[in-house]
Amino acid sequence: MEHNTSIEHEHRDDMGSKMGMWIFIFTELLLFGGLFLVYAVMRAKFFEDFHIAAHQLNVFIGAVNTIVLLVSSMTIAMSITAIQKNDKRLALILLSITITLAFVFMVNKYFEWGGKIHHQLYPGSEIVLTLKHGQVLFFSLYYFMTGLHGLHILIGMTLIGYVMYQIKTDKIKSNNYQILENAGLYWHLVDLIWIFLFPLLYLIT
Amino acid sequence: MTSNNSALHPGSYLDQQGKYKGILGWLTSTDHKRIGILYLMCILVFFLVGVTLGGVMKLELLRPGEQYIDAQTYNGFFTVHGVIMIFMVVIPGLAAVFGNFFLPIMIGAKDVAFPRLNLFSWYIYLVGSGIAVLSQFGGNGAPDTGWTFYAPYSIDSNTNVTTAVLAAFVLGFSSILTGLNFIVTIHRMRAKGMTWFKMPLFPWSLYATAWIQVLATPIVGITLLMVIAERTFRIGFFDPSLGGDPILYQHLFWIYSHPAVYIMILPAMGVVTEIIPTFCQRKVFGYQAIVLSSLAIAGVGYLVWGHHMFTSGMSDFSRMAFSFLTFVVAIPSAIKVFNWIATMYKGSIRINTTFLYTLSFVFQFMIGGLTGLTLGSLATNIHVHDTYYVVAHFHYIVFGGMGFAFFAAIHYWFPKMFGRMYNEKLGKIGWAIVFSGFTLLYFPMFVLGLQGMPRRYFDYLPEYSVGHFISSIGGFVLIFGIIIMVFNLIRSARKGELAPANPWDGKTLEWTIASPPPLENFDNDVVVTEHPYDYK
Amino acid sequence: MQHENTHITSYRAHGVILVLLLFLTAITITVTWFDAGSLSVGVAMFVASIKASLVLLYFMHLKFDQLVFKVFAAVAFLLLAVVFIITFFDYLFR
Amino acid sequence: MFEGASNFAKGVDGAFLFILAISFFFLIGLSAVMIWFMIRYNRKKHPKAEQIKDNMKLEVAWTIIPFLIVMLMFYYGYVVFKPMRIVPKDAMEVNVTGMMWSWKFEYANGKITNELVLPVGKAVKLNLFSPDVIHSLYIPAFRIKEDLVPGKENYMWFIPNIEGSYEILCAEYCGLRHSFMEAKTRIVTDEEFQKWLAEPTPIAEEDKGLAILQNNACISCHSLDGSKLVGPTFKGLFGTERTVIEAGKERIVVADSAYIKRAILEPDKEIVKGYNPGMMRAYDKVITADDIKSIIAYFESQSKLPK
Ligand code: HEA
Ligand code: HEA
Ligand code: HEC
Ligand code: CUA
Ligand SMILES: [Cu+2]
Repeated sequence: MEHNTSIEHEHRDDMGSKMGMWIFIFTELLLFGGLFLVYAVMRAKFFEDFHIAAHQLNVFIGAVNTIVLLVSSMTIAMSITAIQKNDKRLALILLSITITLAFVFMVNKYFEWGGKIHHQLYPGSEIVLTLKHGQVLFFSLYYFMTGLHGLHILIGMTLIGYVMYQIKTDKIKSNNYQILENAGLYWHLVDLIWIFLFPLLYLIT
Repeated sequence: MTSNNSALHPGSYLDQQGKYKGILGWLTSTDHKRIGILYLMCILVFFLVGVTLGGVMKLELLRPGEQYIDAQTYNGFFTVHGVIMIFMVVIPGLAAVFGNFFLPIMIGAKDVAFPRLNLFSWYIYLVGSGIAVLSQFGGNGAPDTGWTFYAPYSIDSNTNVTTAVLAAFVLGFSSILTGLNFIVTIHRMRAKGMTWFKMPLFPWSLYATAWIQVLATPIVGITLLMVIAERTFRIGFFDPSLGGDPILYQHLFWIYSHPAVYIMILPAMGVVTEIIPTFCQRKVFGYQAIVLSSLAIAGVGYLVWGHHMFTSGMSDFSRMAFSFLTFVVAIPSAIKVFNWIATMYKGSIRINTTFLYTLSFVFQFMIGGLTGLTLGSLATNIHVHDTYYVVAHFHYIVFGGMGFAFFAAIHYWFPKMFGRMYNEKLGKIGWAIVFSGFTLLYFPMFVLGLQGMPRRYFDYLPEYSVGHFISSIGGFVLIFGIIIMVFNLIRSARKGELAPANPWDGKTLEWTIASPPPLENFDNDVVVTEHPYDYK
Repeated sequence: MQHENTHITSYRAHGVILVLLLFLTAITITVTWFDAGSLSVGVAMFVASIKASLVLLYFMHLKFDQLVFKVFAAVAFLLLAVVFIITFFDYLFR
Repeated sequence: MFEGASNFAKGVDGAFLFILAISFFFLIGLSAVMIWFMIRYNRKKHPKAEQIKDNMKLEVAWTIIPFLIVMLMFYYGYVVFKPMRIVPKDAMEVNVTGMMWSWKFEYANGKITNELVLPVGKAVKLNLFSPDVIHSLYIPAFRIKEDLVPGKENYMWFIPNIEGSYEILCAEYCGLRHSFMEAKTRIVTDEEFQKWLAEPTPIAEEDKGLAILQNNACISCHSLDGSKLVGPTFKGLFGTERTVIEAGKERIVVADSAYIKRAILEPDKEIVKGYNPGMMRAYDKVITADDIKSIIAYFESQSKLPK
């Protein structure tokens, strides 16, 4: 890190780019950290209510989504290996698997949210208004956290799509794959957050 | 920008570059120097808006009772005054203007690590500021919550709070991206030979600041987002009538906003640490101590937020812990003050406008900081919390500290940025008026606070009128001085004497290149061998 | 020159990590079947932290990266932890 | 800083002076040194700077010494503060409600007032409640302050030790009339206090409604004299025609008893034209049916007066 290279304008600094990505990831982490803090305080305050409300969530869907994200995380990590080994075809396949899994995640989420909304479990609905404050809060946090997480998935999908295009057009190659690595880092962040969201929202019953 | 730069040497960053001319050329330039100037212009404008609001408030407070504006307007004014000053002026302030302009030069780089991202942050800043200005008009009137947006009032108030909160949220992004950019720049783009401990101290302070920006801002981001959600959907995160916890809001808000005060002051300290050695022609005393204290402020500063909440009904244990940590964070600031003064010892001191602003910075920072200690002490905080004592404390340290450092910086680097010298005589007159106006304006507020005058009061009991009266007079003296200063700078930027490359005999890299700097800063790759303050 | 000392993680290693992660997920889910109460949250969070570390170290390559990145990540996580702890000074001692 | 009239005043002022004295010492000392250097080492007199080496010992000294000093400050502040949170067992309790934008004090015997009357030399514990937003009870002369947080009980205690009348101020910003949210505390001898406490609150029948309006802070939003505050004035309200907006539609109603009842219990349903929803909270859990009757009686009595 001390051996800084000369600074030409077209100069490419992969380390710098990666560093930027990491720092961005930390900001995301603290963004969600704030939410987790609210969750923790509210859970301490409404222990019982959170228990009851969490029963409404479907552990099965949550577990499936966890697996989906973990696998997708692996495939994108593997795609870096593939690029490093100059295996363009395999990298593209792995990335398509990632993006497909992301899609599966969103479809799952869609049905989960849809089901909840169908059962009138959304902020401001009549049923929710009859619930205890703690339960309302649980659902609000559920929507807020998974919603924000879902948004990150969508951004991640776009990013991966862009990277795939770059690989196709040979902009990303075995000696120049920092964008892919950054996209990977971002995707792992999404996974990382889910690793905590899943037990906190689904498994605390 | 400056009209007749034909007299300046050709090839400077002020000349046309890229394919666009004039304004468009500025708005599309990714040159860090131009972006710095863009920020400077915006911040100056917003500063004048904020200052005008402050002036009207002082006019209203001249006498008890209602004079010119009604209570609702007054409440809107201090909210907007606070929001503009904090989020749009002092948080970006030194880092975005002088950081952008000088950080790359001082570490011998040609630009920041991500020039396009840099321009993008400026646009985000512009959008955020635009939203903030919009929140003034239309809808149900200006937000009236104070810049702290305390729940549940911020959830109940039906003024344009959502818009103002959104503005703060957007401005946060700009701050994060700037911080990110600076960290990577400092890590990756230092010139050959410039090891960490050969880096000048202004970049060091920016480095510490950048980490706070990156690691603290997201928390307020999510908090403000929750306020918006709360106002839209009545969720109940913070609204007690729905089971929420208003104190949790305060925690989240101050987790960011206390570190934010160090975002404001650290670059100011950095600037001062550059100016003092230059004007004393002396090696800075205790280089490493200053570096470490910057990092310590950034680190410990993260842990003291609760001192804004001593009367909020927080647990007694927390109050004690936060008070303790607050006192700890005062130490690195003290170290810096001692080092500054030690640097003057046996120097060869040149006293001009820049240096006068610097000295008044040190003086006012001491007053602001030392009164911070009374605020940090549990017993005394209970009495003076949310009174004018606090108002005086933070104006002293924010305006008297960061603001005066800004004035010092703009005088110090003026020749470099615009290629011309400012008028020394007018500068000194301006300084004298600004300094006395400042003291007259804010010192009485300490007394008012001790007498028990609460802040955010549109009207006050007759026993507080003397203090308010003196303070208001001070306000007008101050603005008079500020007008002289701004006038001097604007006139000098167009008509001043041409500046040499190194008017102050500085040692850091920015003084080795022409004034104003050429487009690419350095012709060749820079190789650093010496310490940044190796005066002979 | 850019990737002078790049570390290439093998496909197999990635697979192994995935299996570990899935295994840990299974553990958290089964634990909740047995006992409720405060213990289960502790276990769930502990397991989640292990999973997170695996992702960070292997998928995100932290283990093979330069020291700066490790320090960065450590600082960020430490800070988050400290913020939690200090906030709970309030809620636990009220 | 000026008159101090409670058991805490001395400690707080002492802590303050302690910190202030040390601060002054540093401020004046360091400023003097700074000015002296400016004169002594001015470039005219001292054209060539001497380069001084860093001095580790000095550096450590001025880290450790200030550290010890601030720890002393912390300790002093903490020691004075600590008793503020430990209420003596025999303290008399008064329930305080701060609401937008007035104070209400409720004594153990049910007496409700707008002025805090207390016996001198006796410990009092104030239980702090707020039904709407955060307020902060501040008595500068007693050096005490504590927030009233909605949804959470909070408390403070003190012993007033000088007779007299002192200001109570609201120190946490709470909206439009924050700066007008004041009251007085009157400290009297014990006998006087007992006598005062035994007197029933004046409840002459025609005044009962008015008292309820005052105690519930209605009049901080609704004037009695015709001026417009946050809400419409009560002057001449009864029996007149009101333009209200219900669910987006404008409608004219007569302000009869039923309307006033609705306006108090569900204020957000019918919004008087020109005013904002959400300002007035629903009083269904606060104002009893009897109270509403009294309020209506009061309005009625007012409308009969010659205008
Ligand atoms: C640039 C901004 C800035 C800075 C740097 C500081 C620095 C400090 N602040 Fe301040 N503060 C604000 C901006 C700032 N503050 C603002 C804006 C508010 C109000 C927010 C609001 O409510 O709207 C506020 C409010 C505030 C409060 C809450 C008051 C209340 O509402 O009740 C407290 C309480 O502890 C506090 C303490 C301190 C302390 C201990 C420091 C320390 O860091 C100071 C350290 C400096 C010194 C100590 C002086 C220099 C040293 C010497 C001269 C050597 C001798 C020293 C010793 C022997 C110790 N500040
Ligand atoms: C950088 C930060 C900064 C700066 C520079 C200032 C500058 C000033 N502020 Fe400050 N202020 C804050 C940050 C700042 N402020 C914050 C954060 C708050 C808290 C808000 C809250 O409570 O939420 C606050 C609150 C605050 C209050 C307390 C309000 C209250 O609690 O009731 C007051 C009261 O006097 C005040 C006054 C002033 C004045 C007179 C100036 C002076 O410096 C301004 C000097 C200028 C003049 C006196 C202008 C006179 C001009 C004209 C009348 C018109 C002519 C104009 C032009 C030609 C442009 N401010
Ligand atoms: C925080 C401010 C506030 C307080 C406190 C408040 N009100 Fe109101 N009130 C309003 C506003 C604003 C309106 C007009 C909007 C509406 O109809 O809801 C209103 C409307 C009314 C009306 C209808 C008036 C008309 O002109 O038609 C009545 C009656 C009323 N309030 C009674 C009360 C009573 C009784 C109390 C106390 C127990 C009270 N209010 C406390 C703000 C307040
Ligand atoms: Cu109540 Cu301010
Ligand atoms: Cu603070």
